Amino acid sequence: MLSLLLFQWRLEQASNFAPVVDRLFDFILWFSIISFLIIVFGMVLFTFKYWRKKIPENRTAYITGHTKLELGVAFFLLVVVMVIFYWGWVDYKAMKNPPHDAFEVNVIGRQWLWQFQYADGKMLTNELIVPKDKAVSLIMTSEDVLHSLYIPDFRIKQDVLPKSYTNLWFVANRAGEFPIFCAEYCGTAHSAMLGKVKVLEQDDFERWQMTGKLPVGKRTMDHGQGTMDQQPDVTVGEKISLADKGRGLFASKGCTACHSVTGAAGVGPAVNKIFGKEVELTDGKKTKVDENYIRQSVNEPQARIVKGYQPIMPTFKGQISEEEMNALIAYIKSLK
Amino acid sequence: MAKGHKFGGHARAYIKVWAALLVLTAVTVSVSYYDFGDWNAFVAMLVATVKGVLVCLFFMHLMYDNRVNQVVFISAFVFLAIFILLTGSDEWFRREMKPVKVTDTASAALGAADMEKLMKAAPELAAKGKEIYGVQCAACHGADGKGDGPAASALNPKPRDFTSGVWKLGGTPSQVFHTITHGSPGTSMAGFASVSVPDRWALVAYLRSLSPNKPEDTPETLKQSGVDKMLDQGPGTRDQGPKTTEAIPVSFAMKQYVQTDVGVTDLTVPPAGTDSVSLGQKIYQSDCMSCHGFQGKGGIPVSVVGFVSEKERATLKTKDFAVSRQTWTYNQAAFIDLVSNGLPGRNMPGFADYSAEEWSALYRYVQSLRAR
Amino acid sequence: MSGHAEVGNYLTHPKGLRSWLTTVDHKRIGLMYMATSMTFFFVGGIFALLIRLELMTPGLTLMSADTYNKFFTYHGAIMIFMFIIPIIPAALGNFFLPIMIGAKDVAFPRLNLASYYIFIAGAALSVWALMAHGADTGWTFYTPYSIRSNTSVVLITLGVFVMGFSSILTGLNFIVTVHKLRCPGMTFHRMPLFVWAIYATAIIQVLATPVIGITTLLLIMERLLKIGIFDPALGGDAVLFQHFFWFYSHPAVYIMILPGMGIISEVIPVFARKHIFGYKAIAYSSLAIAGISFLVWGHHMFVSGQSDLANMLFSVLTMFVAIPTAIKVFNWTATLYKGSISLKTPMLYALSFLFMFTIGGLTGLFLAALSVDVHLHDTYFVVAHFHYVMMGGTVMGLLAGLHYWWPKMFGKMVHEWSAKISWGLIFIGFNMTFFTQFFLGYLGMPRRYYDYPPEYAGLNMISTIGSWFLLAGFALMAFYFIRSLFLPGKAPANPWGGKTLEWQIASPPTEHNFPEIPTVTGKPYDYGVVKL
Amino acid sequence: MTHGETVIAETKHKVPHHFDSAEQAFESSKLGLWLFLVTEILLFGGLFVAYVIFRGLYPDLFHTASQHLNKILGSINTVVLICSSLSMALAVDRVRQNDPNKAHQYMLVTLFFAACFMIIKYVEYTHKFHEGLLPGGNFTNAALAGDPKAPLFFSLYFMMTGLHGIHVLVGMGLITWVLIRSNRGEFSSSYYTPVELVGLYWHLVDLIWIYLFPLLYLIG
Repeated sequence: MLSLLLFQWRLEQASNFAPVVDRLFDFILWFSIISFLIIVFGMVLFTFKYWRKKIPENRTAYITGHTKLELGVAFFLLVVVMVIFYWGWVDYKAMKNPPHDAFEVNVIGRQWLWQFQYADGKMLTNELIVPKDKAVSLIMTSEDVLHSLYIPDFRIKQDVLPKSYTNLWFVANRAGEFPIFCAEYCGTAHSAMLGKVKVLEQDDFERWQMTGKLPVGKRTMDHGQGTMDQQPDVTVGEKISLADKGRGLFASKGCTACHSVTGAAGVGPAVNKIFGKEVELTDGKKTKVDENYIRQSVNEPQARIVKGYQPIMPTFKGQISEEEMNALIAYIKSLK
Repeated sequence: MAKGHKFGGHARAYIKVWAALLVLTAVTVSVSYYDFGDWNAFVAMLVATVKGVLVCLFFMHLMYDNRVNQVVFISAFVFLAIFILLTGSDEWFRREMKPVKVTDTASAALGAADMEKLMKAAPELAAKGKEIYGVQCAACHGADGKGDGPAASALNPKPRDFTSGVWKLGGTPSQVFHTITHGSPGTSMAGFASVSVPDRWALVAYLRSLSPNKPEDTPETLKQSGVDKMLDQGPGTRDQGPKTTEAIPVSFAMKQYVQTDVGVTDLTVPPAGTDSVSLGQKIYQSDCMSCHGFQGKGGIPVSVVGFVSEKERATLKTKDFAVSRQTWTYNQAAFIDLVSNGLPGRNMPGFADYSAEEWSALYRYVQSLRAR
Repeated sequence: MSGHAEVGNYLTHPKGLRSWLTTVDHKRIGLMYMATSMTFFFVGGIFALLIRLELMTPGLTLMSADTYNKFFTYHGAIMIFMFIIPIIPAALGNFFLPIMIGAKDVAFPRLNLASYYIFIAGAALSVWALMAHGADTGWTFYTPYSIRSNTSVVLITLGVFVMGFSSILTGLNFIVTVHKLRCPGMTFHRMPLFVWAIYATAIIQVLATPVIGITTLLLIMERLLKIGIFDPALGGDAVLFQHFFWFYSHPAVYIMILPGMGIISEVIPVFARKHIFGYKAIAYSSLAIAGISFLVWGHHMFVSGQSDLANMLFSVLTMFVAIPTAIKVFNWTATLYKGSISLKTPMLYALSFLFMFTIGGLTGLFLAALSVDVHLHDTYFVVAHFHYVMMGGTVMGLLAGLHYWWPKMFGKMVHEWSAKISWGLIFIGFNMTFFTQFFLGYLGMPRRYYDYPPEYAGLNMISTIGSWFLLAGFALMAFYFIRSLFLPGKAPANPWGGKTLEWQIASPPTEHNFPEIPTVTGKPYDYGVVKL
Repeated sequence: MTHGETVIAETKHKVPHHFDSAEQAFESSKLGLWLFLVTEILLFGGLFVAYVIFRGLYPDLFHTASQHLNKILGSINTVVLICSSLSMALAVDRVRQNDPNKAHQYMLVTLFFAACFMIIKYVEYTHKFHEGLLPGGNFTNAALAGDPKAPLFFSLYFMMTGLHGIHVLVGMGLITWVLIRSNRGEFSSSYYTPVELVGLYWHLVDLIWIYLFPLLYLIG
């Protein structure tokens, strides 16, 4: 409504909290605009009306203050800020108490990727699949340093602390794909720690839960201004090539956070122009980069570490299915 | 000096203050030897503050100083108090979250190839088995497997003596595996499905190492104990233990069912057990009574492996529920947490596989025991 | 003005570099602080420009992620610990506080020089850290990352620890000077408002800075001896570090803004030729802000896992700090009423302070309301908020003060038109750079992001272009300030017609400020004709 | 009154030019030191806050861990510091009464007590190092190994008593400096500011120990 005039872009209101937060945001916005105009209009008016050229120096009024006016202004402001506080506090409490029947998901933040663990043992990387119009409660912890799960379209954010659990809950009221950011500085690839929330209809969600297949054909409605990253959504059509599918997986599974595809130095070794070559390991032995080296490095990363890199790669055992593994290998092979 | 200091020549006052300080120190040290609960901290702080005030007023002449110095010094403590109280308002009032209980993914990914490898009793498997045995089984079967565990005295029939070579339900690896998984009906041997599949195979290897009589598996013993199904299923098959049904949403199952068999009208869910206290009693007697005694009075010596120091090992007995003051006595979630995880150090095995309704029945029964 | 001609002013007498390096004259120490701090301002500014260049386009534009992380840490650390905290209290405060209350020098002159050299030592340590492995933890050094990071965090925290002492000693010096060295007749209610502001800042400096001392000490011990108080892996609590850090750092934010407000309360009455509107209200709201600033630090940690009780308490208390600030802004605007306003450069900066600080203050309301802060915390909305308050507030106040007191400090007038042009460049550049960041923040772009999704590209481009205007404005200002020192001609003792004590002595003043100790009778801003 | 310096009777000390009178200089120095004491309290305050928070969170851990501290040595140390505080107060008193010889003796007694305090602390520390009760990461004590939070208590213990120990050492340095200047006859009843200030600092060090001792050693 009114605030739309001000912003030509409007962040999508994709959760139950979004309209609530936006209402308070607009209230403070209008209060700020009005008080800003009063101060600036007053200043500009006085400056022109009492310009040195119009009013000589010695003809100014002797006013030292007006306590009643000041107290009035102070009291009015006190009332307004108390209203803002109470309104914010009430909405905040709603954000902090998840309903008991919420669909619970474990979230593990780790240096530079998000892992979502479902009750039935499924583990997704950088991808949170949730049902529409159902309360979802995220129980979050971190493996190493502070992170913060931030979904702008849902207006929710919560820091993720090592060795303790914090909670976020929401009801996604719109199907589609929404970006997840890390909002607490966590090191080199803090800005690459991106994820996606995929909100599915109730039946699609249950089918995914049982079969692990995402809805085919129906183009998941993408978030406001175009999809997060430009590659094709890997789970949509089956017809794209294995290497392309691998490229989508390489990004969505969070590999890009540490392994660069352009040869630039990263936390992990670069993966371009490497297939079939000999690499030296930390214990000095040499090994050829072939299918089972890649497969082993994905499932048991600590087994053969390339010289000069730390053994900090998390295991993806149980998260990468056979066909996804072949897609990744095809992609790495294609990186000549 | 200009103002002719009032407090010049106060040697005698200093000695008196000094004496007072010594007395107060003696008081506070002696008080600390007695346990008044929270009062101890309060008394210690009160005495320390009195001593501090004495030092400030007399030794540091704050008494005769001008107003500004006094305000300055006191403001330091005011801001320190603000710091403590507001930080405390956060640290001491945080809510505790518990993560979702996820079914054991490790076994889910176990392939048939691994099952083959586990069945052949390897030496290091037996060593791992011994360690698990100490935690899960020593309570009844005794530290050396002779069936003379501390809890054995209260059991009838007596727990199996592995060194005797007698296997009631068969001694082949698959049969022992089946007995561990589903327990021995008619006796107090509960099923240990919550132990992961590799751990159970390690136990099998260790138990057979104790027993002189080691029969080998035959195809029909495999089939009879259901282990054969585990062999031929492909990689990533689910854990062979009891199937976790609640993962399938009821609404989905209903829709599938209606779509395939049109014409079914309604599906009534059978009522859970009769009144809950007797259900609680049944669970208590089957799983807990052997160590915690009939009335929950405890006092049964529990032989312990590992963590506890020498002198504690002999005297460790199960506690009397009525006396215990721990958090589980007033918080059911803590009770469920404690019982499902068990106390490895104190040789209490974990019992995880109860439905929510059985948990509350057991909890109410244990509370009724405490009330007697 | 019977200036002691033969004695010469403090700049020329006594002669020689040694006399400058071992001076105990508060005016010279003020100048040395200003020179050091302003150079750090330009160094920090360069890092800011590099950051903005990197963010011009998504993806790798100029530097790698590690270098970017180091640059925004340097920008933050240098600007805060080496520029914005010391510049007004230590540079302008040192110079003018004693003169404004009629004292010959600060209470402990040698301690004043010692605090300058401690500041230099701390700054040297931090620069050494930047030369060594640098630091990529952000200026907040949040654990456990600051414990895990393999950059030289110990060195830079040691630098901050040492600079903290310089800040404490300056604050201590000023409190004793204000209490004990006021000239006869200068009662507390006849002191200029700049002195009130510096006095309130000194109270915060003395009470808050020791806590950053113990925090940095514990962080160093955390890295060296692994004491584990703040390290969750060893049983400590990372949020406790945030409590320790912000208990100092929020009052530190008021150490930065209060002196700026003090200068504005000096400049507006003089150029509007009107008595300040509500002297007592402004004076006591400075003290009120100093007091409340110790109660509100938790609003930096609304989403860091703090308990709901603490969030509620901190949100209420943060709202209270808005009241005295709003009173001040209201009173400054009211001072202009029925005045005779001359738009010289100091006044231009004072009015732009009013303009930008109001935006900064009001956007603070968004961040104090709990539910809205959940969305806006750690996004570019916060970056825009604190730049509007710090750069739109303190730096505008500093520039107003510099232009206002330059004739008194150096006896040279600044070229008026080039000053106005540079004001225009800075005003446009600042708003262009930071007003767009409010939108970025609302749309959800997080802070400290080396790379961002493509839909934020347009706004970041505008912001970077704005930063070039700022570069032009400040370059021009540096040029005309330095050039003014070498121009012939001598500034009059009271070019702006000020009524406070520093305008009653020669400019530049003699080494002992006053030929004889003045006795004050009237109020500091007695402008205006009663009958009007 | 031109801004010359008034020379204080019987001492070589000149009142600095920017002060009007010796009295104003003395009062300024005292206010300056009180402010410094405020910063000291807030410096230690940070550690007290950490202590109170962790004790609130893990009360029983603090109880079991504090059994490993030696209450006797702690009590002796408290008595030693109180006596040193007394002797320092008497020293200041003597200087104010123009009786430098007795003042020197009292200062030496204070130094002696301070040295005793440091020696007892050294004994306590070596005993702790021997038992493996080291702070944080390098905690190797067997008895408390079970509890992951145990090193926290000893991290706090070593930080608090260590920082306090450093302040005692600095205090001993200051007292020696004042002793030397007093030997050279620089102080008299009309100018004794440094002695007064060092006295105040020393009493603060004692005040901090008065709070440290019960919090660390006497946990009920």
